[in-house]
Amino acid sequence: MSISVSTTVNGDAVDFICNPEESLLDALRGRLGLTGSKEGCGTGDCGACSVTLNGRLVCSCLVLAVEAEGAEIGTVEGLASADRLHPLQQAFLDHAALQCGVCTPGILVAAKALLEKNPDPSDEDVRYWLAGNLCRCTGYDKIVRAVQSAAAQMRSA
Amino acid sequence: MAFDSHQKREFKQVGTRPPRPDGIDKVTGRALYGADVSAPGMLTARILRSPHPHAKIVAIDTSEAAALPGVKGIVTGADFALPDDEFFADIAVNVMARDKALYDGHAVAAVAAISPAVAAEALKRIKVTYEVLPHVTDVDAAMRADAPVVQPGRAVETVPAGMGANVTHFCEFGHGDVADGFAKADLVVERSFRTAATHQGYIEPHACLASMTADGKADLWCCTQGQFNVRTICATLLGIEASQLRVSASEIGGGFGGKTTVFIEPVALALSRKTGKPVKLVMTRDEVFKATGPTVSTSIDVKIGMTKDGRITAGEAVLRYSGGAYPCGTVDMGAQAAFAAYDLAAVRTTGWNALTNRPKEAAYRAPGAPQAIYAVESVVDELCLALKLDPLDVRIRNAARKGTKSSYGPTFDDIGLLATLEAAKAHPHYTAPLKPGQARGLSCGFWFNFGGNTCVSLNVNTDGTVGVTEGNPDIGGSRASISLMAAEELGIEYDKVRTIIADTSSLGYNDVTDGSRVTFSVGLATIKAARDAIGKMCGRAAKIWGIDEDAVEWRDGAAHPAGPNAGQFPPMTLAEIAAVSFQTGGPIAGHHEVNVDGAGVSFGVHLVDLEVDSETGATKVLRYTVFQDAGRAVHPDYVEGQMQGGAVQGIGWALNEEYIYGRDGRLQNAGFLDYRVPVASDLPPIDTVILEIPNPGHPYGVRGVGETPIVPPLAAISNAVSRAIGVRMQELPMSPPRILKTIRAARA
Amino acid sequence: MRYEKPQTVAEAARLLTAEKGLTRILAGGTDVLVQLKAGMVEPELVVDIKALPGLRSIVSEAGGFRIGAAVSGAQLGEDAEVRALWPGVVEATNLIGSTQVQGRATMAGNLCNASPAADSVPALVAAGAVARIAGPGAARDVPVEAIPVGPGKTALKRGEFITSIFLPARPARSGDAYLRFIPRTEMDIAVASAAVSLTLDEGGTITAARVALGAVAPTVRLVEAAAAAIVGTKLEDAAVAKLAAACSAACSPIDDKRGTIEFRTEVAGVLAKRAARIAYTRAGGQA
Amino acid sequence: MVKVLLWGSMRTHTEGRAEVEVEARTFKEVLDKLAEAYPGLRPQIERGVSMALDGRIYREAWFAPVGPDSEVVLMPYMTGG
Repeated sequence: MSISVSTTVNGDAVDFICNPEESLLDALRGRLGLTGSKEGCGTGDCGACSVTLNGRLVCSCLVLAVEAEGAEIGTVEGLASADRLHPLQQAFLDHAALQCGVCTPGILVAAKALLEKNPDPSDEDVRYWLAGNLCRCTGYDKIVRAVQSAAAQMRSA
Repeated sequence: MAFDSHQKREFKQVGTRPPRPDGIDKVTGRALYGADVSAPGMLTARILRSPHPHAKIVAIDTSEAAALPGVKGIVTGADFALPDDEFFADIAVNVMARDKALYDGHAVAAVAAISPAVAAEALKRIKVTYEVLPHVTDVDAAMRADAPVVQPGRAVETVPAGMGANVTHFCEFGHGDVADGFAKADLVVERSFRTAATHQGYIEPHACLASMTADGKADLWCCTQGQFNVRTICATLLGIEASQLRVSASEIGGGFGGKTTVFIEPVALALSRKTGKPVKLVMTRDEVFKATGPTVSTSIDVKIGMTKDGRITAGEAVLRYSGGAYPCGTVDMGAQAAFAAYDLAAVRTTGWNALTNRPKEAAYRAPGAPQAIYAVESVVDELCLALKLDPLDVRIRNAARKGTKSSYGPTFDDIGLLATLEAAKAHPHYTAPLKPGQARGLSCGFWFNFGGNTCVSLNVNTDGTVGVTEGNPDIGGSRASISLMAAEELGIEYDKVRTIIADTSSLGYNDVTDGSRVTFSVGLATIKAARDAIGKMCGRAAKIWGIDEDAVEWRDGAAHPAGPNAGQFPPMTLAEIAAVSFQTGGPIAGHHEVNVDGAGVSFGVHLVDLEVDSETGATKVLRYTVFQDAGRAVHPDYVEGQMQGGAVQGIGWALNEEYIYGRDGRLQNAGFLDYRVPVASDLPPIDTVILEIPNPGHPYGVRGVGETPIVPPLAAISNAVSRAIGVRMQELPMSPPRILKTIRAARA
Repeated sequence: MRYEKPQTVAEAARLLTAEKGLTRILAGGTDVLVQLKAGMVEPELVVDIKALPGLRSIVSEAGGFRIGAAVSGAQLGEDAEVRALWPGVVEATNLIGSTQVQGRATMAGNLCNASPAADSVPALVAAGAVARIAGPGAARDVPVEAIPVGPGKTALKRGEFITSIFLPARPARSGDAYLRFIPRTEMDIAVASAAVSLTLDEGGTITAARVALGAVAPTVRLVEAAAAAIVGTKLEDAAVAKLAAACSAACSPIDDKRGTIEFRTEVAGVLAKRAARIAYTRAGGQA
Repeated sequence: MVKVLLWGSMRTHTEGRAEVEVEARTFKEVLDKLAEAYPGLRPQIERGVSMALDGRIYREAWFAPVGPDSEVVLMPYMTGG
């Protein structure tokens, strides 16, 4: 049985058809072609599929696609404007805060949600907030530095 | 040879930290990984896996699954060639079981269907009749004569007669008279250790998209550390010619050695061949844990003798590794690496591999070395404690250096161990005060590093920019390093160079991205390809100027007339030469193809401070510093990144990561919830100190850096924990229940 | 599988009752979706209760708070008043999963998942929280400790579901705390856990206490002997030792991939001891 | 003649000797002569061996020149991660 869903992704109204079993991640990637959100586990343990749902940070693998009806969804594809990277994206490049890069979209979405809630986090705040985003390449050091650098820049902007 | 070797020079680009060329794609979500592409008319495949650790496959009935609407094709082991060569045959049988399932999760059949839901439903309708066999998952148990036999007749000729049927491999290394050495010692300590199998834990599960047409032409997109190796294996397993199979490497979401072989690619190709449609196959995380390659699990005995003043008189180690259900030579590398940090008159290591009902081992960052060095460094630490000696002084005293006959045979050339140890000693971390309950641990680490087959093309564009085409997937920023070396050699700006990774039809063979080889080997080939292009550009300038080619030299990105008779001409830049290349003979390119040797070995030293909660056994890592010789840090950010990432993987290995098998032989923790890789809040900052002791075998002095950092953390953490609780830990991981039990046992 | 998002409690109850096959309630979904993904459950019907009136709100009631069944951990954590009254309950709920999971996971879902290791449940039990259950019949209120009856099993009848959890008012000089043990700092399931809620008199003597343990028995366990060990004391070392011993004695855990019987039994006592000290301090006592 | 140092477990096939001498000028000749003189080594050589020549490790280079004064150490063929 297919269900039609009308939703908003990164500010754009979109419609898709899905099965009731499908996750929001499946719909973003498979139905809408937004493959920036990654599936690392499918069980909410890695954070690679992080998106915002009505402003809350969630794992899109733990949301049913049908729950997107009428919702506002934010993904990594919505972070940059046409000509400008989000300060977090720029900071990740400047601080070499990514190696393989597959966890990066989820971490950027999560970090953005953090800075909206807490513009001046401690390193510990950053580390606990991002504990649900596994990164196997960097050891997190450069990620924490990049988030702090972006936070400082955003505070002074 | 002199031209190839390291020469002192001033670098303009190498050593800087420009943004990586693939960075924007990766921070915007545009970069395409294994599971991110689709094809029109594509089918979805799923694999059926054995729930038994060891079972005879009596029959597979696929008729009910085949009858399900939407199912387009089913394959089993019978659909794959069984190559004569054992290396390929083992991969073939691992990709799809034949007569026996050898571990929990072993693939037995696969389905391609019109949707994931139909494929999943079809799997339930495949009826496999198993005859369950006794199983063995522990390496020591597997070595016994009465152990269930995983595969008979797999021992190599070096295995002495009379060993258990699961013993496949034996090796021995060393020199000198160890008995005599132990007799000279004031104290001899002998201990046994165990380490659990761990997984690379890359965040991206294996994924591929295969498309094969009726005339045998095939395209494969997959996440891999080596597209050429995938081509070789898949062509062999499917019985097709290499030229007909084009493999493109996607962006890769981590590998660490685990993506140096194939698991699903031949299955997707076989299903595509059978159905005539593109087939996408993506592993679930559960499948990644159950059916890809973790490390060996080990059991190790170490005996070391030391004099009162800290001189090691002899060292001996017996390593028992299991690489799962297939023969595995990883213990060779462990046995060679175990004592590599020491200058020893007498050393002997012996290694064994035994088959167990576990998945086939795959390489993981310095395969075999972390376990062996953990055991050796633990005993060295215990000797230092017992003899009241400073552990860094003892390592400095016994450090291997230039001219040392290594524990694995060859004599060391310039190596950076001593400098690394001295840097650790001079660092404020080493003398920082510790609070009550805190302890400091340290360990040396070593890895060989490799070179290998490498092929690079470098095209000079008419607008003065340069394209570098290489064949090694970029896992940790290597495109940036390669671009830096091309720019350095050519004398142009970094952002004038774009490095891309070619598919298997667009470039000659390149070995897998492994052995810390890419910055070293691909860098070397890039430098030489640049020199090839420079030679051609000098030739064009000579023609334009009407002088001998020999009278032109390349300096600062331009051809200059050189020598007394060259004449007076203003230099011609690369852009100027490129602009008229059509008029002076045609496009300009440089190439280099080589099987690179001369990768310099790499040493590291790690320092850690931690505290243990004596009521719960929980360990908190407080401070961590990595010291490592990089030869030459081409892009220091990514060198640091390797050092930090490797250290954290090692911390995970030391504290929490492990394959847990139940009595039923099934993997208990096939997910990131219970296979516990470190999370951000578990860790302090990881500080790094890069040393640069040039590798004599590389034009810029580069050494591989990727693998060594995972080696020291196991012992560094174990030594610190042991000092904190006052009892020697002898098993990894040092999970809280294990630490608490050790504390309780010592108090009782 | 069918998905329904009813607008009234009655409609939800009707849908759930009418379905002959397996049903699942969807609020935060952080357990249900994992089970779906693993093929552990294949429900015929999933009823999303997030649109039901009041399910996403926190309302003051009789000096306490009524927490809607679809209130996420993140929403609860942002409520300063609840945090002030029941800090232990809020910190326990906020320990469930990652930040992302907090964006969705609910206390009611944590309770109905009926895992012995659920983080919020010991704290709710210690707090004397009461679940309000809707269903085909009249709504009924049940103490939270009566909801889980075994791993994965609840006392809810066919067609019933929780609509809210009530956190009661409490006397002055009260405090609660929850601690769990996990091998990492985040992202794990509790290996053992303990919640303590207590009230002091003006002199700092404990007049009432509730102690609950998680992950050491088939269900979360309310340990009356542990409470008895500290009531009438000022949480002196001897009382704390008795508390820990009573907790350890109340454990009947299993050996599994997360911990051993021995470890869980010992650490449950350690956690109860530490949680009691925090609760005591929060209640205004001088520990 | 070139002195070739073998690793321990190869000695079973060289009458217990850790160091053997062969007439060879290249890596390939070392391998061929070893296999010829000690047929028991052939399976290992076919599976793959590396050679350390004066401390530098060669994994496959047939034509790497070997002199009478070279330090030649045979090693198992290695792989990395």
